[in-house]
Amino acid sequence: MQGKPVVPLTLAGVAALVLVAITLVSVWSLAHPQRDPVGNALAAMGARLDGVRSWYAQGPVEASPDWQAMRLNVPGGDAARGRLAMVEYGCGACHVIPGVASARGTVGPSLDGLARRAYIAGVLTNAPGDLTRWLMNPPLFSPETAMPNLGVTEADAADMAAYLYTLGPDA
Amino acid sequence: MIDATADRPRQGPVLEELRTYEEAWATPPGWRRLSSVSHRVVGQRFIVTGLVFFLIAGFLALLVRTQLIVPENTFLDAETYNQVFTMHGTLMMFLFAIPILEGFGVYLLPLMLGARDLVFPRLGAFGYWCYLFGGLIVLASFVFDAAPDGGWFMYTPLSTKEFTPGLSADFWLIGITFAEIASVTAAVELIAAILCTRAPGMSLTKMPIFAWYMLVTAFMITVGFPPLIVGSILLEVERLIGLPFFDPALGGDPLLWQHLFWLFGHPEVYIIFLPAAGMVATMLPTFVGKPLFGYGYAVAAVVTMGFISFGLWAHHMFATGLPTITLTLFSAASTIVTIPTGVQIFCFILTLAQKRPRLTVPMHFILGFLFIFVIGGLTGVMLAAVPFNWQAHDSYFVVAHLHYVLIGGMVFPLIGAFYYWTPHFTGRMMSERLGKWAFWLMFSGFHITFFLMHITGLRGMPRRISTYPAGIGWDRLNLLSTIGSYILAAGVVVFVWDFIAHRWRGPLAPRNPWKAGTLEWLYPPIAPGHNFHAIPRVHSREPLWDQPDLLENEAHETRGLLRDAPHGRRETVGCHPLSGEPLQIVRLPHPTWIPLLTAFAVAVSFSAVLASLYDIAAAGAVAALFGFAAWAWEPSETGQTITTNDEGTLPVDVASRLGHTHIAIIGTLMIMVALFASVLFAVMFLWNVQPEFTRLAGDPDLFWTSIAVACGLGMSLVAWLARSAPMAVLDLAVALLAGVAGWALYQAVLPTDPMATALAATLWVMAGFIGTQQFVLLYWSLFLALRKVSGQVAAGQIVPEINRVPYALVTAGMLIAAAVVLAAPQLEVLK
Amino acid sequence: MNGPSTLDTYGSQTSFSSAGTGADATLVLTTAMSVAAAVIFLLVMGAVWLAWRRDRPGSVWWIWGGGVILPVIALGTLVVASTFTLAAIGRVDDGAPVIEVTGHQYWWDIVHDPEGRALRDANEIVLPLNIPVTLSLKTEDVIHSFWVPSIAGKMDMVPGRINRMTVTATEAGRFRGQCAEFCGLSHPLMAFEVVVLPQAEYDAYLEDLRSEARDADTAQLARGRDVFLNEGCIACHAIRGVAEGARLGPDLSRIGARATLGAGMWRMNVGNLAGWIADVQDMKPGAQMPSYNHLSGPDLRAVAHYLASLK
Amino acid sequence: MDSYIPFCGTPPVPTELWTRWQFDPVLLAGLAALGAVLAFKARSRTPALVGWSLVVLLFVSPLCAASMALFSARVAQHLLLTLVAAPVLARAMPLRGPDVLPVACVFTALFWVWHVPGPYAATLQSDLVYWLMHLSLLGAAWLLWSSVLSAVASRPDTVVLGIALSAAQMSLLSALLVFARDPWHGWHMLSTVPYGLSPLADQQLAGGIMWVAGGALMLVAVAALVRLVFRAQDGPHYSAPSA
Repeated sequence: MQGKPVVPLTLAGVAALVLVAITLVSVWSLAHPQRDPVGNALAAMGARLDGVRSWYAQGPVEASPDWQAMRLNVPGGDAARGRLAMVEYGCGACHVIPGVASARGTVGPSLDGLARRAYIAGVLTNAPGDLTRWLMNPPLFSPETAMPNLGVTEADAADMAAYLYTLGPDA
Repeated sequence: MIDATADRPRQGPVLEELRTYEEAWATPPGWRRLSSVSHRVVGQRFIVTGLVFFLIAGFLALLVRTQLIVPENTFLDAETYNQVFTMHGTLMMFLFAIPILEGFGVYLLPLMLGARDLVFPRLGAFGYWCYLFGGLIVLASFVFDAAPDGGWFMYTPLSTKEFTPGLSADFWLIGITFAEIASVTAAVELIAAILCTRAPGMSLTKMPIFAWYMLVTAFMITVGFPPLIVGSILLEVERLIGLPFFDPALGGDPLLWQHLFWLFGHPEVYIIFLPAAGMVATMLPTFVGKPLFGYGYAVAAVVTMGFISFGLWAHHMFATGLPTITLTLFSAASTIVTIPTGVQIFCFILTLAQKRPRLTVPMHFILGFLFIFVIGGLTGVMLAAVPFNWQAHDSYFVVAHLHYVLIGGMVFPLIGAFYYWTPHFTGRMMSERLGKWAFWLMFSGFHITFFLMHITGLRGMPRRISTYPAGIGWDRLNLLSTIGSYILAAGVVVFVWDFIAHRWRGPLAPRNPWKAGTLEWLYPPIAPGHNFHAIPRVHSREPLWDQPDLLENEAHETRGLLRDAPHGRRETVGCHPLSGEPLQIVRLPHPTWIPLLTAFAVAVSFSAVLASLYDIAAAGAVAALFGFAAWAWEPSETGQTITTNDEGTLPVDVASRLGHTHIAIIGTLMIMVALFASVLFAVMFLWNVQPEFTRLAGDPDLFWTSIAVACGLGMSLVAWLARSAPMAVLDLAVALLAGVAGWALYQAVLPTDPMATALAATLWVMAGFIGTQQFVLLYWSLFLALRKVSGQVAAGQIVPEINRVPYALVTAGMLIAAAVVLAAPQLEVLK
Repeated sequence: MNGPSTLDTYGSQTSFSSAGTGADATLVLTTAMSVAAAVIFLLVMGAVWLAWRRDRPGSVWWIWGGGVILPVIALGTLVVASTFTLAAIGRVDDGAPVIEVTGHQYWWDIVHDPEGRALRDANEIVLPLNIPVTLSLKTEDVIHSFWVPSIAGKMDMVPGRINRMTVTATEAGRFRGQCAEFCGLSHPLMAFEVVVLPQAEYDAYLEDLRSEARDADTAQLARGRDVFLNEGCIACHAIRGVAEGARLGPDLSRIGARATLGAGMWRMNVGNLAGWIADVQDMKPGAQMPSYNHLSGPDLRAVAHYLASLK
Repeated sequence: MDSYIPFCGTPPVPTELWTRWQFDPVLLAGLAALGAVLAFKARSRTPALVGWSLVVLLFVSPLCAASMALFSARVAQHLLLTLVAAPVLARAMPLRGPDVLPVACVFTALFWVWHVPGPYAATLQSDLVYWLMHLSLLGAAWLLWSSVLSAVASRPDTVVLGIALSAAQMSLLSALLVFARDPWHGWHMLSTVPYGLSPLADQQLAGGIMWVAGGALMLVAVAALVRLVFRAQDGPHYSAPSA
């Protein structure tokens, strides 16, 4: 403490930096998510990183095609849209769905690892077409089920099926 | 007057020869250190325990922030989350902020004022154990899976048995009330110490500024805590036996709790802020090298702040539907507090202006304090505007505001104070480098966490929610706040690491390492365990600056009063409360286990209430009463005189209005009056707000009421007579009259049914409170009589008698006030 | 009026975009005070900066100026501005139509025209556009606080008291509100929606509240209605024309028309309804309604479809 | 008693308020006597003049009439009388009396008695009681501030306690006035309406004034007393010895 007095400029400078940073962060936090260049850039960067990660997770390219993955491919289904549709139709009220924060229901089975299951609700084979049909009208296939007909459109059902098949295909 | 050589047990000439100064003041080694009552030991206990609670509460805060990092998080369930934020607030407010600041006061004040110890060391030790046991009771709720979950202000009716079954609220109410005993006892002790044991020549206007801040704080505690204690007791009684204080169906009012709580809660904020501001006012002049600018202005500001803080509680209740016409007036009143705050801030700024300061770590924290606290003050002024308050109240804006005020106003100065005074505790310096890291991490983390919360709140996020929907505008703000909280926590970790590691890594501290002007730096900071071989005379507020010889001589060769320990006893100089001139020699106790045992008995009693084991609770209370008696049984030495080296002859433990015991009684009576006023407020509030319940529960008996008043007056009269004619029979008469008065009061309220209406229930509480007062007088008088009969005291030793008079008078005054209240509903003239 | 719920809408619960006279005037005050606070902050920090650079004592007049005179001027201005705002928004209009809102753990009971024919609804308050309405705020259990940031500031609901405030919505649309006073375990799940409608649509809404609930016109819906009647739901819930009088739980006469379920927390659809009925204690811990997990699958589906059909 | 007209007359309506000056000969004589005593006995002229003028204003001006209509006006009058006029007069001509604390207790008792319904109604039914109220309040306040000023240097502890007591009781009373659900004073049931206030609102205003303005005046007094002590005994200042 006997040293020469530090120039207060350092102090004021750092304080000013903190102020500026807080102001920028505050302004950014106010931006509407759909009109937010920084957020969009971050999201895009995240998506690219996701791509790299999944590419890395696939491991070395094998000679033979991944039949399992191909079997679970839902034509026309978009997993990202499917995830949002899950929230929209209220699936989470009854099921735990990994990746959907609000889906914590315990009425029905957890949908974790759905891709590995042999049957859907014990009545349909676990294949893309059956899953999509099941989602559109469960009571048709299982009259005693508690799962109601949610009025899911075919497109939405395909999206949701695509998302559900991302849950635990390899584990 | 008795000659000093008169035969008295336990201080014969044999002891005088045997003990040197060091022996008389030695702290017992090993586990027997627990019996120490020295202010240094007790102060350090307070500080370290407070720091532990701070870390626990800080950890809980991180859990809160982690839960909120993303929307709809499942890290904690709602129940755990509610427990975590409740305990965070509770621990921070009740078990960290006030105790640790009182700990600094307990440790530093005698050193700054030129005393060898506080005047009531055993009371300080007792207070610490109450605090520790109370804190443990609160913490134990986690073990029993019954952590309180009603928020730190425990609003009724959510906290009543109907909506919070189980023990969680009881843990809170009982633990916190117990811990508050520590706060009020420490307050009385500090008042007496500041007013009665200062170095010769230290008039009130020459006190170190920290003493002024602590004095005002202590007075505020004596008046500010009682409303909460009363509120807690009412709520606990409602929970235990169902008296309907807060039930509107029976004439109660949930808002009564809010009034009592904020009557405490608002001053509480200033009770936390003022000691920390006092630390700033002490450290700042050291680094500037000039005295505090505008000392008188600062004192005036602090005293006014103490007064103002009690008139502002309504602004916590703007949204409860207060009458519109008064909202503006309350709003104006709330802003007034800015003026004394502004005066203090400008005193600090002008102190800075006198000379280029040294930019040490404590100085960083002082600047951080100015920066943060000014923002917190300004948002506080915004909150005083009623329309804005309606938007911001109970939203994250308020969370931001209160953390700006409390962290900026208290935590930053406190950590600066740790860097400043740690050399005094340990003899080693903390690291300048780590200190700056800690500061910048805390400073930037703090702003990221809490500045954004202003926006979060105005964007509609209420406080105390464990989950929020995604996508409506709070996601990013919460994410950033959580990141900021981790940075803030990293800063705290650096500080704690430094605080621990400096014990072996820190360089040895030189004498007066910061070149301060206040007396606590007189000794080289290798803690000797005792203060002042002799108590020097001071001539200014900065004795070490104006009397360079104090630092040039070896500390143990300081010239002054009471050189060494001439009687082998612990003694210090008692002064005139105003002028600071020596008035008496105060005999201080040696290490003893009684405070610990008594506090333990009280703890058993409180815990047994919690467990509904009322016979054990009663046994604990009786054991505590024996503890207090054993504590006070020691022979009185009043009336002896001692010839000192340069101040002539001084009496021991004077019996006068200027003596320390009398000042302490005045402090205690302030607490009692504040408790009574809180009960009275409850009675009159309910009577006024729910008038239709006035006559539903039966009328008090006016005959017995007048008997009670007559006995109360008689009791005061006899107590007054007993002061000059100390005879055991008079004490017995006081005891008898006190007992009869209490019993008559019971008869007076008996016709009313406390279960029927809240008003009747509060009348019973009022009678119960006065009954307790009467019991204290009865117990006290029997104790005195017993001592006289057993020959423990001689004529002329009238200290307890002279102190009993104001106690009896105030009790009689309460009886009269109670009688008016009991009679009022029956006097047609009043309604 | 069955638009997307406020859960889908960014900024549906913010005081920064005002859709009511109270929030509007307050936002002006907030902005002005924030700017003033920023200026004062910079002035004080400037004083600290100057003090740091200075090397000789200043005058005591700085204390008077900075500590007394400046605050008195600033506070005087503030109190005047705040009082004018308060006078503009704080008055209770006794002549305005009354909507009674009662807080419960953890939902909102809503009665339009409580003095007249008492039209009940729950968890969704419909307000007429540009017409002052007086809200009469009560609670049945603990203290709650009524807060719709975009419309007006908050007001507590205190047992034993009735607090009133007059609001005027100035923009049609949907806004989210939430309980702002901690009220227990599911306090964070106690939200609601405010729907502001032009006069004509508002009148239609009130007409809707006067008429009986939609009839069960298919076999499944009729089965759902029977389950509702037989399973004891009617002990707490009322459906106009089907089972009236119960008031312990929300009125369900037009539950399917609301955009959200569970007091503003979930989107209204059959899926959420079924999950809610089967396990309400999981979705909203501490709610007064028990989980109906003993219903057979088809019964559960039927009652969920029946409730969703009530529009 | 029905035909009795209180000292300040019947409650005025706002338009006639400014014409309602009070020139009762007994009142004027009393004020003149007070002025004469002050002229001969006062220590200093200026405070005596200020205090006396304020007292005159409080009783002669339409405030007296206004207090017939509005309880808040009555409270304002009492605050000005006890917290402004009294300390100024005490400065000019200190009365000699007992200690601060007993006087504060007496002041507290009087302050409560004269604001609760029964005695308050009595002041409106008898000139004697009316003057008893004002004289006892002024006298007690004058005595209180006299003993505060004389004891502030020698016994600041009792001064602090006395002021704390006076301030606390005032807050307590005002809180009751503000939070009451029904108006206390039957007299004002009809008289406040011409001023656009309900009786309850008038009472809340009275409580608010007592709470805030009363508190603010107390604060100014506290700050002034502290400054008074410090101006008398500000100590010498020392700087750190330069190394």
